[in-house]
Amino acid sequence: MFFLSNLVNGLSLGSIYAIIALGYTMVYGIAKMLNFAHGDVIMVGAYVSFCAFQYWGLPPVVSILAAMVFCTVLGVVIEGTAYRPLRQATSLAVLITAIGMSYLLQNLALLIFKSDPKNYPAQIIGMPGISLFGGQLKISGVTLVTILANVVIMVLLTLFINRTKLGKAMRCVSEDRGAAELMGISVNRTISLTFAIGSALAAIAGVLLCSAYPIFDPYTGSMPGIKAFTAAVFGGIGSIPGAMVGGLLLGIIEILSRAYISTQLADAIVFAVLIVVLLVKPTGLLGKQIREKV
Amino acid sequence: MRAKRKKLIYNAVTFGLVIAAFLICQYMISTGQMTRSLRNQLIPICCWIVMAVSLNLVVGISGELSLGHAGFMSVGAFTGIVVSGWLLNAFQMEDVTLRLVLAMAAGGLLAGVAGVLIGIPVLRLKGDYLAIVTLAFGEIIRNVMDCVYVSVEGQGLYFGFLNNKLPGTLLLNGPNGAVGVKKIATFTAGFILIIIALVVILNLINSRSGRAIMAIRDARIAAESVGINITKYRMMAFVTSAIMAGMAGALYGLNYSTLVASKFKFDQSINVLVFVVLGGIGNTLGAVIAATALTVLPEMLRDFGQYRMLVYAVLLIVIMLTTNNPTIRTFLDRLIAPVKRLFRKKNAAELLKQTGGDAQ
Amino acid sequence: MSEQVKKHRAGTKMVPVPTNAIVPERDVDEIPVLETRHLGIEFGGLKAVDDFNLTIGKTEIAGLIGPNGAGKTTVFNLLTKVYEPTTGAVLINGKDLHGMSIVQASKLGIARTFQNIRLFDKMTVEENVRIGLHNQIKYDMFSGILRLPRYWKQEKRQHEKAMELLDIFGMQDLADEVSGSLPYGVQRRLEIVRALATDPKLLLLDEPAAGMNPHETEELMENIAKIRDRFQIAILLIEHDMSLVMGVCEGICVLNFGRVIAKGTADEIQANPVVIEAYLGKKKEAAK
Amino acid sequence: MKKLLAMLMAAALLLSCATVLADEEAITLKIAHIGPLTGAAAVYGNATSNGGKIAADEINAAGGKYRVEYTTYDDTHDAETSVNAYSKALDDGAQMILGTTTTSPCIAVSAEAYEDRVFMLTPSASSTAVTADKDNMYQVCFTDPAQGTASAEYIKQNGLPTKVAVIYNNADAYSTGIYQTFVDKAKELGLDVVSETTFTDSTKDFTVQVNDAKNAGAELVFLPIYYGPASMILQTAAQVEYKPVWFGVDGMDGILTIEGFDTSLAEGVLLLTPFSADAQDEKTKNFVATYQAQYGEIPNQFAADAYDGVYALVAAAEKAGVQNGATYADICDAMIAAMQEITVEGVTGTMTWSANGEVTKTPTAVIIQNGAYVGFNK
Repeated sequence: MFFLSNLVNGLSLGSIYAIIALGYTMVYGIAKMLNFAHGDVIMVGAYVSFCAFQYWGLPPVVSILAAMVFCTVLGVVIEGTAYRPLRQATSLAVLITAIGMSYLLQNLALLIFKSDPKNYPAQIIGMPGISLFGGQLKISGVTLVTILANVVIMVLLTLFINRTKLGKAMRCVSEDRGAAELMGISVNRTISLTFAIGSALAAIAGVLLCSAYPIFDPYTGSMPGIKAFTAAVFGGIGSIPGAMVGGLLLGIIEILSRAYISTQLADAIVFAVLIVVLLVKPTGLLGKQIREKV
Repeated sequence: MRAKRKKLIYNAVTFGLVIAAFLICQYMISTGQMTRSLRNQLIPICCWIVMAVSLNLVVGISGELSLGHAGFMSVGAFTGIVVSGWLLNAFQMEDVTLRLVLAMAAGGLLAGVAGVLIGIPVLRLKGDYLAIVTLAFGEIIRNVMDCVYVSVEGQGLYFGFLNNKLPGTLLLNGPNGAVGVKKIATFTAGFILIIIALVVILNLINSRSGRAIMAIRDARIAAESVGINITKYRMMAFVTSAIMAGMAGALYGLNYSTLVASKFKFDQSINVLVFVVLGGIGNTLGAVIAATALTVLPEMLRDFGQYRMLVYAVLLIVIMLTTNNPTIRTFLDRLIAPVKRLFRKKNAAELLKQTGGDAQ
Repeated sequence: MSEQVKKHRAGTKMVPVPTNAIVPERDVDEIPVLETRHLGIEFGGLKAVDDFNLTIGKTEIAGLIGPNGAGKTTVFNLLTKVYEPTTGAVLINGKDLHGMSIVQASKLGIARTFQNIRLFDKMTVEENVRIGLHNQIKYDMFSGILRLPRYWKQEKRQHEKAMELLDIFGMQDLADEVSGSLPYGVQRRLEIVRALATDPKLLLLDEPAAGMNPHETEELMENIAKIRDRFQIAILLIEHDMSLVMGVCEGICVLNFGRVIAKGTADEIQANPVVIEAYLGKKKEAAK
Repeated sequence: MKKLLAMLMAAALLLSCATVLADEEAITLKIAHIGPLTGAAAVYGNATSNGGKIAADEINAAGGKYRVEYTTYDDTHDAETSVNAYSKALDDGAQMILGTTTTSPCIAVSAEAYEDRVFMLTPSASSTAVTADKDNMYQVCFTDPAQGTASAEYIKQNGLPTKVAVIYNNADAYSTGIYQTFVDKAKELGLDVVSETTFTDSTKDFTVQVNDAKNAGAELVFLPIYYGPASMILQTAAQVEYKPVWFGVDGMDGILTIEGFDTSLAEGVLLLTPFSADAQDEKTKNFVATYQAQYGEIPNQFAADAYDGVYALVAAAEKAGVQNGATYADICDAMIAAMQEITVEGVTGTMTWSANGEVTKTPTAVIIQNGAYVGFNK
């Protein structure tokens, strides 16, 4: 039962990682850049929904929507102002700009919301938990919502990418930007769309993350961001199912190694597993093996 | 001979600037003109310069993105601290210079060993996958260092993992890091380390091994097809870089009376990467200047008070945009062009050829 | 067609050797520089190259032709160990390349150029050649960093050797240019020089005349013959420019859909109905 | 609101007195505060910065013999930056340092200050390594070992449950410092430590730690950690319906002021702290009111320690007879001597200092009842 409860916790944490990782992986797949500010968009999402609920008294669903709208706009604005001018530049230049953006978001949040941690209201996701095996295994409402949300997002996103025109455009740009442009697909608009979706997902991730682990401050997003990035690579960066699998596995490994091996070394173990996986499968679990053309 | 002369001038300018800066600093210190604030930053600046120069070897010269460079610095720093503490406690070695040299050598050595151990798996990967694995290694090193305890008693060194019940004086105290470190780092040592790093990098670039490393960067398959052992030369760059980072780390660690592993988080690796990218990837002199400027910058921004780090972030973004956006860059080049032309006038024919070449 | 090349073609007589292959008469006594036996590779069930047998004499200039997608470059990749063959063997000077790396193959004396040029673009022409000399004129990393006497001595040797090689194509003046900024044709020639610097026994040229004007092609033909004569090595080239292939190659092998459809001298190939049907007929008209 | 108005009036009155006294040539003390205003530890640095500022304002308004010129320097909780901040402070003419807020930077800075002969008083860096071998370094807060020992003794002496679990942050010097002495002392006193689990700064999920304590049957959980993670542990425990006695240290103070935190979860939490914002004495009430008026938050123990720190510095300066224009090196030795003689009545209790830099004050045990601290009597 102890194992099962840890497994559920791992699934929950993993689902959050997976949702964040989706944002990373989509942006990487399409814009070919590592958007290190993604983790901080999560933090912004948490703060916006917190303010909407706590200060402006909006209902939970509206608060979450407000966070999603705000983050979507934020994502598009960040992309347009900071990343778009660097479309032709080296990927390292974009990486550094993304890091600058991450610092910027953190420090803006620090100035606006101050440094004290805040407690995320449990009422935003006010689902009652369930109790299994005669009360031996308790699953909280947040955990259920998180796992469910992950599945729904996954399905919707897959449908969107495969079935809609916009989704196909995204795949085109991801495959070959130049060719897509020649086919009349607006690369800029497609990349903006990707950032919009990724940031909206980050807002959801922010709500879920802070509902599950309620204390948050301006630096809350950065570590889950890194872990989710790891998860994206773990699953094969650029692959949507990969992000899902990577996120879930990472969450489970983290919780289980904390429970059974060592609480001190859990982070080291997570990263060590990543390394082993990459050595066996150099492009991640579900990543495409690309043969270099000679 | 043009390219060769250019290189020679570049190297001369690099060394000249570093030596001139050192002499000016020494002069200012001796006359008391230097503020304490700047004086206390000199050694860390030296360390960060060496970090930037050494990371440049991996990122710029070898063309691999490494996000775990601070990990090697951490290995070097803690090794340096332990060796220095051990020499002092166990052998009463009072000679500060000798202790510093030995500590730095040991720091470099162990960081090099770590470089080999990490390089073996890491260098099998490419591109962003290599980047994430170096990041992972950096985090693992930090996490593990939080669990290491080292003490000295008599002539013996005692090591503990997640176990602080060690005899004698603790040199490393797990998450509390190293405490009671005797500060022995000197600016001169930092300067010499920079010179060593520059000699190694600049001489390496203009040698058979360096050319092999760059060949792999530019065209991997072609390099292999002329018989260059890819693994050997990638490893050479990676380990050389790790050794220098370790030496810089030892110097850094011995400049403060305390050091914690969390200093060498992922952020710090990124910070060094920022130096490299801002200095122009592959440009050693650029890395030196960028490391200096960006280390001093947050201190210069103190007048902004609580907006300090915000301003820093904005500056970072603006600098990246201005130096990398083609439109802005062309605009800036156009601004600078008349000035350049003044210097170039004597060789008008060459200029013509140059513009012709660019138009292709 | 220039005089020199015509002369060189006229002097060739192709004769059979015991393995049922033909090599120039002058190479019959020697171990063939290259021998492939039933060479084949599959990519995900598709046989890109199948049962490829070829023998090249010690100083032969051979051509590998075929329509686009026939598997010519794949053959080169198999010969240089970029790909590990699924079936068959490659022998260089009688030595089996099985299990060897690209580097080991290179050390055995096989060098190549690339269809899409792969120079070290940020480096100068001379440096490119020096990199080709990597395994010819050696010194270790420490001599390099510490600038020991050995460094100066070997650097000087490298410089002299590089200049000597560049001279073949009259490229000495370009030694200090950055290779990436050179015109296309010059880059192709530089790739050949770089390959030659590795002191190969067999030189593989992948479409050396692509992007060259007729005058440059003419020059190239002369140079290919010159290289063979001077270094006494074998050359295998892939080329779509039939004037070059027919002009300079002694033996020609035609590939279609990964299989050899014809082998022989230029005249034989030109007369071969299978080749004409599959390839040459169309190609000739297109060329005109 | 009335209270605020009254205070403002009082302040205005004092200010007018001050202008009169100013003619007698007040002596200005330049105090530099160093702490993390940005970065992950910003919450502590901002608290100490604000607390100190209030004390400085009060002293200036009161118009005694001394005025305080109080400047804050950001160190981002990093030793290198902290030494830089320290250097800048001395360049700016600081005479003494209030800081640094966090332990590791404080050790680095105090080593510099020891060489330069600068008097330092840290509000909150609680490791013994901070003061070790340095005569110029004093603390306002308890040392970690003192807290660990005191906690174990308190548990033993007051008949609290003896089956104890400890959850601590093993990447944090403060937390491990208290943990180590607590566990040693607990063994010595015969307390049964049945579960020891750790987390790091990046830990989000505490179910493993809480479950471990629960499954080991611990009846008391000792939390030598800050209130942020502590509140997460409490929420996790509520989810798994685990209700032990929670026992915290001074870092726990602040748990009631987290915005959005359901304080009912903290019901019954015991903590050993020298300061509680709900104390009813006049000093604390004033301090808390001013702090709330200026910063919109209830001060925590960090702010209180810094507040007392400024008063202690001024008292020591007075005792040492610091004059205008004195440099840091001139006054250091006199300050050291004075520090051991003064007694400061502050919001964190009545404090005296010993030569090794440690403070002596009595921690009081408080229990959280109905969302407020109440003195705990066994």
